[in-house]
Amino acid sequence: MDRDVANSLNFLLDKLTGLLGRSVPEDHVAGHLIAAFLYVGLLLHLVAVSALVFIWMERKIAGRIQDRLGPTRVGGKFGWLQTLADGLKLLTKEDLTPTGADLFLFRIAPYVGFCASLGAFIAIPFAGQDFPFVAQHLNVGVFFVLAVMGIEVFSVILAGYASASKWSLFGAMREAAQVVSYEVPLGLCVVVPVMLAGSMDLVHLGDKQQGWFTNWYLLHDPFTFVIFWVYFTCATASVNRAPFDLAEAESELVAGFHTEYSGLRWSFFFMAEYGSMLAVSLLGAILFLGGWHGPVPVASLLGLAWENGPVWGYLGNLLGMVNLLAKAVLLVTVMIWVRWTLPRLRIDQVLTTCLKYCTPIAAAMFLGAATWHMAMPDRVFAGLLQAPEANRLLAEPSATPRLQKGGNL
Amino acid sequence: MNLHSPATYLSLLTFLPAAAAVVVCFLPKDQDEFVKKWTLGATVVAFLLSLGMLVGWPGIAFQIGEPGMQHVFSVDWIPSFQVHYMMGIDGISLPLVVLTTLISMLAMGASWPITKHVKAYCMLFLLLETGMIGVFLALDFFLFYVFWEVMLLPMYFLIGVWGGPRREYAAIKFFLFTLFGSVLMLIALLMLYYSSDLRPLDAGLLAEVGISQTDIEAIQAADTPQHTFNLLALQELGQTTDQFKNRLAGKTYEWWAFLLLFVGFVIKVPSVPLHTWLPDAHVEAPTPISMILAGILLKMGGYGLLRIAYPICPEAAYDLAMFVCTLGVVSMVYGAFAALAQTDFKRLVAYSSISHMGYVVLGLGVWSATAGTDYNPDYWKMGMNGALFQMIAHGISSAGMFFMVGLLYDRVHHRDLNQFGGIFGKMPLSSGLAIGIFFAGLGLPGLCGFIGEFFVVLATWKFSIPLAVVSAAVVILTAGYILWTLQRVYLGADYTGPHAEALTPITKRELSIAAPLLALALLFGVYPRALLDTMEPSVSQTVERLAEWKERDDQAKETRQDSGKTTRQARRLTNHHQQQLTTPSP
Amino acid sequence: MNFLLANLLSEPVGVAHYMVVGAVLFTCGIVCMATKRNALGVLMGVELVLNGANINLIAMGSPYLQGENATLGLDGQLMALFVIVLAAAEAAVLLAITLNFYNSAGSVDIDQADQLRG
Amino acid sequence: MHWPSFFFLLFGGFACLFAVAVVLASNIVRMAFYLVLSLAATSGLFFLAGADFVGAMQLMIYVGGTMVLLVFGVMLTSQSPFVSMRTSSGQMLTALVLGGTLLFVLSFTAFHVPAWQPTHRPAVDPNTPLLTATPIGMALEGYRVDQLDQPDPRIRQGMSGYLFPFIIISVHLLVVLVGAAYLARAKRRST
Amino acid sequence: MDLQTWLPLLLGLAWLLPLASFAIVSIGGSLPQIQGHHASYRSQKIAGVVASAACGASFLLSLLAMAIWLTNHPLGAEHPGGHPGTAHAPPHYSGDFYSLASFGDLHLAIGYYIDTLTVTMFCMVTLIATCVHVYSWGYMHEELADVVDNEVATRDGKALHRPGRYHRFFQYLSLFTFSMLGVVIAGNLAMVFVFWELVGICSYFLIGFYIERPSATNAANKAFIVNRVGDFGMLIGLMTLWSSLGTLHFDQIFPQLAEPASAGGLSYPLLVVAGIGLFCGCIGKSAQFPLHTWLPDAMEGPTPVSALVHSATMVAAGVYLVGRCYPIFVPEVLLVIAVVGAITLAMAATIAITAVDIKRVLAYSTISQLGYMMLSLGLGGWVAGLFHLITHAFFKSLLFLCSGSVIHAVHTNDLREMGGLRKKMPWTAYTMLVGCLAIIGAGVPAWGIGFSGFFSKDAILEQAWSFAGANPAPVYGLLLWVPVAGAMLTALYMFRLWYLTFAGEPRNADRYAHAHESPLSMIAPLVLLATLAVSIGWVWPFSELSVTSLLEQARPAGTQETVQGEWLSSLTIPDEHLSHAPEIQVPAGWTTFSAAMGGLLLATMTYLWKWLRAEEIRQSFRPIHSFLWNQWWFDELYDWTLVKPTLWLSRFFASIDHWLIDPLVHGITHVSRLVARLLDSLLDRRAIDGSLHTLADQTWNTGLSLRQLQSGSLRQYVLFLVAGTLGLFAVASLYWKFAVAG
Repeated sequence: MDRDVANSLNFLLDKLTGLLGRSVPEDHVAGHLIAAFLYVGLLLHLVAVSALVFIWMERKIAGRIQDRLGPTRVGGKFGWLQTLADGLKLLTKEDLTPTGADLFLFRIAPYVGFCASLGAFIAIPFAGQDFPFVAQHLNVGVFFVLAVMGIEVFSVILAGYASASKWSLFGAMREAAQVVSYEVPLGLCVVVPVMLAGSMDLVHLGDKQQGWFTNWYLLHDPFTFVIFWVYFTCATASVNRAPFDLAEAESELVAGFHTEYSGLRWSFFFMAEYGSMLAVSLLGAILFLGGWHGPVPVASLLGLAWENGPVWGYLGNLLGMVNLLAKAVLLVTVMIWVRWTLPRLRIDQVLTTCLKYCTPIAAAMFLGAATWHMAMPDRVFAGLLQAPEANRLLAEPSATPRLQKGGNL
Repeated sequence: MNLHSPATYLSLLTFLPAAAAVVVCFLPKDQDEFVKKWTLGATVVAFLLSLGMLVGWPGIAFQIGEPGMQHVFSVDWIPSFQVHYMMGIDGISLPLVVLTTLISMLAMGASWPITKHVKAYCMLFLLLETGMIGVFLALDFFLFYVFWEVMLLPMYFLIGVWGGPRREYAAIKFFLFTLFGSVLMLIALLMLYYSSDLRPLDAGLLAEVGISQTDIEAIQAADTPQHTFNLLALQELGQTTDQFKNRLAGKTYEWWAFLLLFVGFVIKVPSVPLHTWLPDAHVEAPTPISMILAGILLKMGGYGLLRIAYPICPEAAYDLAMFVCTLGVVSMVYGAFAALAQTDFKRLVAYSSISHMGYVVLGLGVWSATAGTDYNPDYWKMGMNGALFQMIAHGISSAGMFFMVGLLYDRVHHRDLNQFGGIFGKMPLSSGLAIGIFFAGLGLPGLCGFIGEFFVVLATWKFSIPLAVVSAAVVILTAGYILWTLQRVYLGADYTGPHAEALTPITKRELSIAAPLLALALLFGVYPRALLDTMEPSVSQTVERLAEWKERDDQAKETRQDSGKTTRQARRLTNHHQQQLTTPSP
Repeated sequence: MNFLLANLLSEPVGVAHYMVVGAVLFTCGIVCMATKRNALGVLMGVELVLNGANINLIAMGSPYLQGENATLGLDGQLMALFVIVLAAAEAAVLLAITLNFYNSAGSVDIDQADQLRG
Repeated sequence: MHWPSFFFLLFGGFACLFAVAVVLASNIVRMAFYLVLSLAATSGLFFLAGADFVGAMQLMIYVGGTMVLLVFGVMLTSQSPFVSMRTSSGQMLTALVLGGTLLFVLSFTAFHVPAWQPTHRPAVDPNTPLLTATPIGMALEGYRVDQLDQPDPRIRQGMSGYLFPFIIISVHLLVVLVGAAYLARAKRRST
Repeated sequence: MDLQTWLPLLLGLAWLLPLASFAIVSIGGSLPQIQGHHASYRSQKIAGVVASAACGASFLLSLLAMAIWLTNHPLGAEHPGGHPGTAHAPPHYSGDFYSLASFGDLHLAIGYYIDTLTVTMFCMVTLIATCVHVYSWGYMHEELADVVDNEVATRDGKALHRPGRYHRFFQYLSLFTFSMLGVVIAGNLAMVFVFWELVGICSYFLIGFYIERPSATNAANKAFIVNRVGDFGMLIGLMTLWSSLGTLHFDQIFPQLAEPASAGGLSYPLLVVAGIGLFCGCIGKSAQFPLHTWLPDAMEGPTPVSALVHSATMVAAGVYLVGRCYPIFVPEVLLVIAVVGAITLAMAATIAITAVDIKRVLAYSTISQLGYMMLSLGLGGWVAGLFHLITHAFFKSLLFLCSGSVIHAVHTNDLREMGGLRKKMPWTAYTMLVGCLAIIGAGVPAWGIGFSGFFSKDAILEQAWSFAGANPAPVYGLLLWVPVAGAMLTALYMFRLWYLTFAGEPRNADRYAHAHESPLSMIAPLVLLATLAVSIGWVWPFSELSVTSLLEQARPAGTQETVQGEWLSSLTIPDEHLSHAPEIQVPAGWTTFSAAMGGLLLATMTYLWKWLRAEEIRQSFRPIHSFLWNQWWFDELYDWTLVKPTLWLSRFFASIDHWLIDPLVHGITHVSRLVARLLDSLLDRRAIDGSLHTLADQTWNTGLSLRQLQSGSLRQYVLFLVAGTLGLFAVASLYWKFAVAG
């Protein structure tokens, strides 16, 4: 698809330069470059703006939960420009580096985290169907997203180590232990929808749940229902959100791994954190909540489908994107809600939760879901309904790609 | 007295020093300085006289490019034995004569530090010069022998009286060795004399070898063998007749005569293993005598070989060519090695002379004109010219070397190489000259030593590859001992031996002796034609004649082997021979 | 000797080029193993070596780089997968050994682990 | 401009660069960091060679898992955060020389096998995406969907599958994990 | 214009001008000594100017000759090498100045043989000589007045005071320039030999310029004598040619060589002997293995001398002669040349790594680079080898002059006492950096941009590559990989030198404090040479003019074909033009590049970043280090195998009389008693008893020594693994080559 985008861009360029008497071939570099920058720009904005919004949301929700108002002044009524103002303040803040720090690692750590967080978005689709909204359509998308997000922990460890501060180091160690542990149940949870869909392609995964909410994997069977919550728990833990935010436990470790950071670098950690939140939420939404297919298939009901022409299809995709983002924001909101509701766990409790509860539960659910799926391959909504025709079509063996023969899906 | 007649001129040249010596007898006893000056004057005149031939004194002008004997004259001396007072010059003898007078002059200049019995010294010195010049000019074997002996005695006394601490030993050693050589030569002389018979030679040829018309008639009329001491005639007989082919103990007379002559001359050269007199003589002799000894006396051996042994006894020379060359190479190697081990400066130079004279013997012997090379004499010419050139060059360089040694010895009275060092700082100019002269000895291109060595070595390959390789290797040893010596004597920080205060800079007298030697070394090194033009025709003629003899000889042997059958080879040879004959002969 | 290295940017690369990268990684790994005294450094060396090998496997299996029937096919990737998994296992064991060694020797300097020397 | 070559140079260059950096670095954490970068670049090479799944695995297991384990080890084992153990330069030089020779031999060999040289007509056009995840999954279960057109029936029917190795590896992994956990369990030092 | 008249005239004049200057200076310098005093300050100054002016005028004349040549022989117009099979000689003019001697058909003369190579060499030699002359104004400045030589103590223990010898220095330089030009212009091999010796003696004088220093005089002697060893071989070569062909004139030799032996040519064995013989001379002069030992010692001479004589010109004369006599060499001889070159370059490079004397490092680097040239010529790379000669002349003289500038500033040669001088003497430092980059062949293979050394070294490596391709036997492959390894070592030792001198912190504060930048007369030649070191390999803009195209024009007949050995029929010397093919050029270029970068990296790691510590490396490789430190023990080896035996032999010869007189019978009894005793101890005690003991002991010791291998060090085991792998690879590939592939 990106090739199509690039070709279209080249077509445009060709028209533009045609005015100057030049021509641009269809497969020119320029189109690819522009497309790439376009994607990255869009994703960057998504992450940055969502971070802005989420921080504001967090403060407002926290305020409400704690019977406060939260920010009210900046930017008018709801203080909705508060985060921007904070950002400006951070930009102008002095950039401190502690004595004895490993400067190179210290400086690079926040960017590693942010890059990992942003990198995950490359493979996350925002709408599917014939022309999915995705920067890079990978057939191992789920895997890729998880893998890239796994790198994020690196920034925390590097930051903790390079700060030459024991608080930071403790925070980093905790983070390492926690994230590595939680990757196990998280992976198990993710495998279930993959198994159900028979693909690791996120676009495919999302499109397998098209139609009504009954087709969501959340409601596929009891096991998937349980496993979604396990997933959500683990996802919260893996992005270091409270109650699993041991790495920056203020009460014990000052500010954990980012104790020594200030200014722009510090804000990058936060961008990364909120970016990751959004990423895991998006992933959860795609895997379990039907992705861009709503509880009610508004788009198809309105006829916004590719069969009816590209414009309608595109509009339908836009609608799907809004749908997906809404679900993701909902999940983020839940995370914020949880944070301000539950107290922070101790590190041993965190690990206990992971290894003694989440992992066995996820494993059991995986077994259950597999059995269920084997018993009722074409049933959805706890086996009550027949899977829609379209979904079954997607699972046809004839659609299995012919490896290495240049076949395309 | 007609100085334009060869007889007068050459006799004057020869006997002027002797005459001066007679005058010295009558000079006052306490006028040492005057005696020296007189002697020097005599040597200068002799030198000028010898130059006179070169610069074209009317009647006696030397024709450059003319290969044959010039200005030959012959006077009856002892008629009963056909001994003639016969002299002449050619390209071989002239350079040696000039060298003799030059070195004598310079050696006399170097004799100033002599203070003991100056009169006697000067007399003997002049007598010596007469003997040397005579040897080079004599064309009668007997006369040659007489001059040879005349030269011997003064030398004996000059070493034995004016020499160093072991002078008697050295003088007697020198005398015995040389006398032994003379005796051998005498035997050969008699052998040849009594085998010779002039009758087979036709009148023209007899006239050509300097026999007077009356004698020719007498010879042709005689019915008994007509013996002769005439060197030119003996050469002719040796090359064209079978007169010396009588057998003695399985070998021909010629063979024995050559051997005797060779040993006699080679003692003078000297070659290993008959060399041991030389280091001792040199070490003990005073500086000027060393100069003469090395500069001229050693050349007589080579001259004798070239003038007498080879042309008269070609067959034996051919048979023994390998022996001769091997001896030359052995001398070169032996001398060089021995020089390397010396700690006495003068002894080192003496051994270097042995090594350098080895080139002469080698160069003479490289008989490459054989059937295998189509009797092409070119390479042998090169070798022999190289040998003669080497004689002259060595005359210049070794005289210079001994002079430089003497110059130091006069100041510090020792010659121990290990006690020298740093002379350059004290005597820069003399050190510079010394280094130049030693480099001439080393065979550095651009200086005279190189040319002779180079010619000889290049010519050797054609004769024998192993000998060529060994002789080429000697350049390494030569460089080794000369440079090492220079380093030990002239270079270095400081002179540590005795009499350091006596190391005064070179005087003008010394400079005027050393500088001409270096200049000549440079001249002959840069422009060897200056010498070669004079000597090359004569030497080449000698070689060509020998090559022709060889060709004739082979042809004769072949015809003996299969008479009646003319092979293609023989026909070609005949043609070649005819071509040779048609070339105008002198 | 068929060298076609002419211009790397305008010509396609071949398996050989991947192999050179693999070789560099491999060599770095070897050098790492041979020079690091820290046991963890050695471990990293091992990882590099395995990765170098993996690159070769992947490259030989890649249909982008070679003509029809010349590639290792999917087997390359499968073997690479096994290597990765085994590397993870090996890393776990090595870390455990290192910890154990640290507990007994108080250091992770493998030069001190020479109790079995001859 | 040939893009695959460009990206190859980019990733390959990074992989080599950081691999060298691992060797050159003396600080263990930095080494680990460079190693991660090198491995990440390697995974880029895997993607480039059409091995998406392995590339993702590489990122996941090595970069995510192994590295965290490593850093974990660093934290636990070094007495102070900045400990570095110097090797004597002599040994270093020996290693470098031997390594250099090895590198030379390997590269030399790589360029001397005709089959490994660049080709303008690859089996699959580099612009065509390959879908490998499913076939790999199938192969691990013993089915070679990529070998369906093999003439040899034994191969076609799964003799080239990897089910058995997969099982062995799985068991091995389990054993290793148990073993590692046992080995690494906390012990009080006797003194 | 009549080239036959003008070229000999111009070049002859250019050749004789330095001789005139020598005569003027030497006689003028000696005149006051007759009066017993020394040359005055002013007259010495004038001597310097006269010598330099003569040299400069020579350069201008050479340039003029070059211009005339180029107008008459436009480059590219005639490419004798362009058409394989046509064996006509390149354009040349030959004749005699005067005859030395002639015997029948044999002629020896002082003559000339002028072709493009001659003219190019003239320009190069005179230019460098002029630079060195000018440089010496500053460098030898101290010699103008009385000198205190601190390195020499007189008898009373004080430092030596002596009058200055400024004019002597210039006198020798002039003589040298004359002699060197004589070698170049020579029209026959005899004349080459003459000037060959003369440059040798100039080198002797210049090495021993500080005649008071024993080390200097020893070095001078060594230089000359070792060269004589080579000349011995050369003489043999001359004899072979002379005896077989009857001439040594180049223009007569070359056509005759093409003829079969029956028609006046040489038989094959003689050709081999002649070739090897001539090459022996070149071995000596160009300091190739095994006669290289003199060159490092020759560094005792003043540095300008090292720059001119012992790097740029004289030592390159050997290479020049090989190039000049190229048609004489048959493939087997070329192989010998190549092998000697390869051994030399590797050996010298290894020694240079450990040397601490700045000039010795450069000396060994010179030897190594000369090895490259020889290798190239031996492998058929005629243009490549001579091209490297030209480029090397510029950058190596630059390097030496820079080192001279450093020595001038810090008054020591010892690298260990330098460091950090970059700040004090920037001009020297950066011109030297240029030289270093040039010698390691810095450049970008893909773009074809680089310093001069880049082009020439690449050309050599390409030829080596081509050769290795043409001769697949693995042994021949060494001739490719040795120079590649050499390229790495070159970068290593050159940058070691640079870093130790200019980078880092000063290691001797005192010397550092007194260091200063050199005067203009020294800097100006440096800058000029640096410019040339960068650019001499380039093509002149908007024309075909480049050193390579000049050399291409001079390419001798017969070198443009691939030739097979007659004895070694498997030996192929490939046509040089084949090496320009991209499939050779590109990999060869990159291989060289990476080798050089590897060496550079290693040097940087060790001496700049201090990541590797030199001291520790020394400790761990003590045997290797001491092996290299002692220069492979060549001096000791020669001392024991050649010098000492020669002296023993000489003593034996000298005492042969006494030896003969020794009572023989006494000797015999002695000998028989000795034999009896020997038999007793040898047979009974040693052989029978001893063998049993030895067996037991050896078993025990073997066990013990094998135990050492089991060091318990994991890292060592890894190294063993790698070494084992490499060994296996070598064995396997050899097995493949010999047993399987046949």
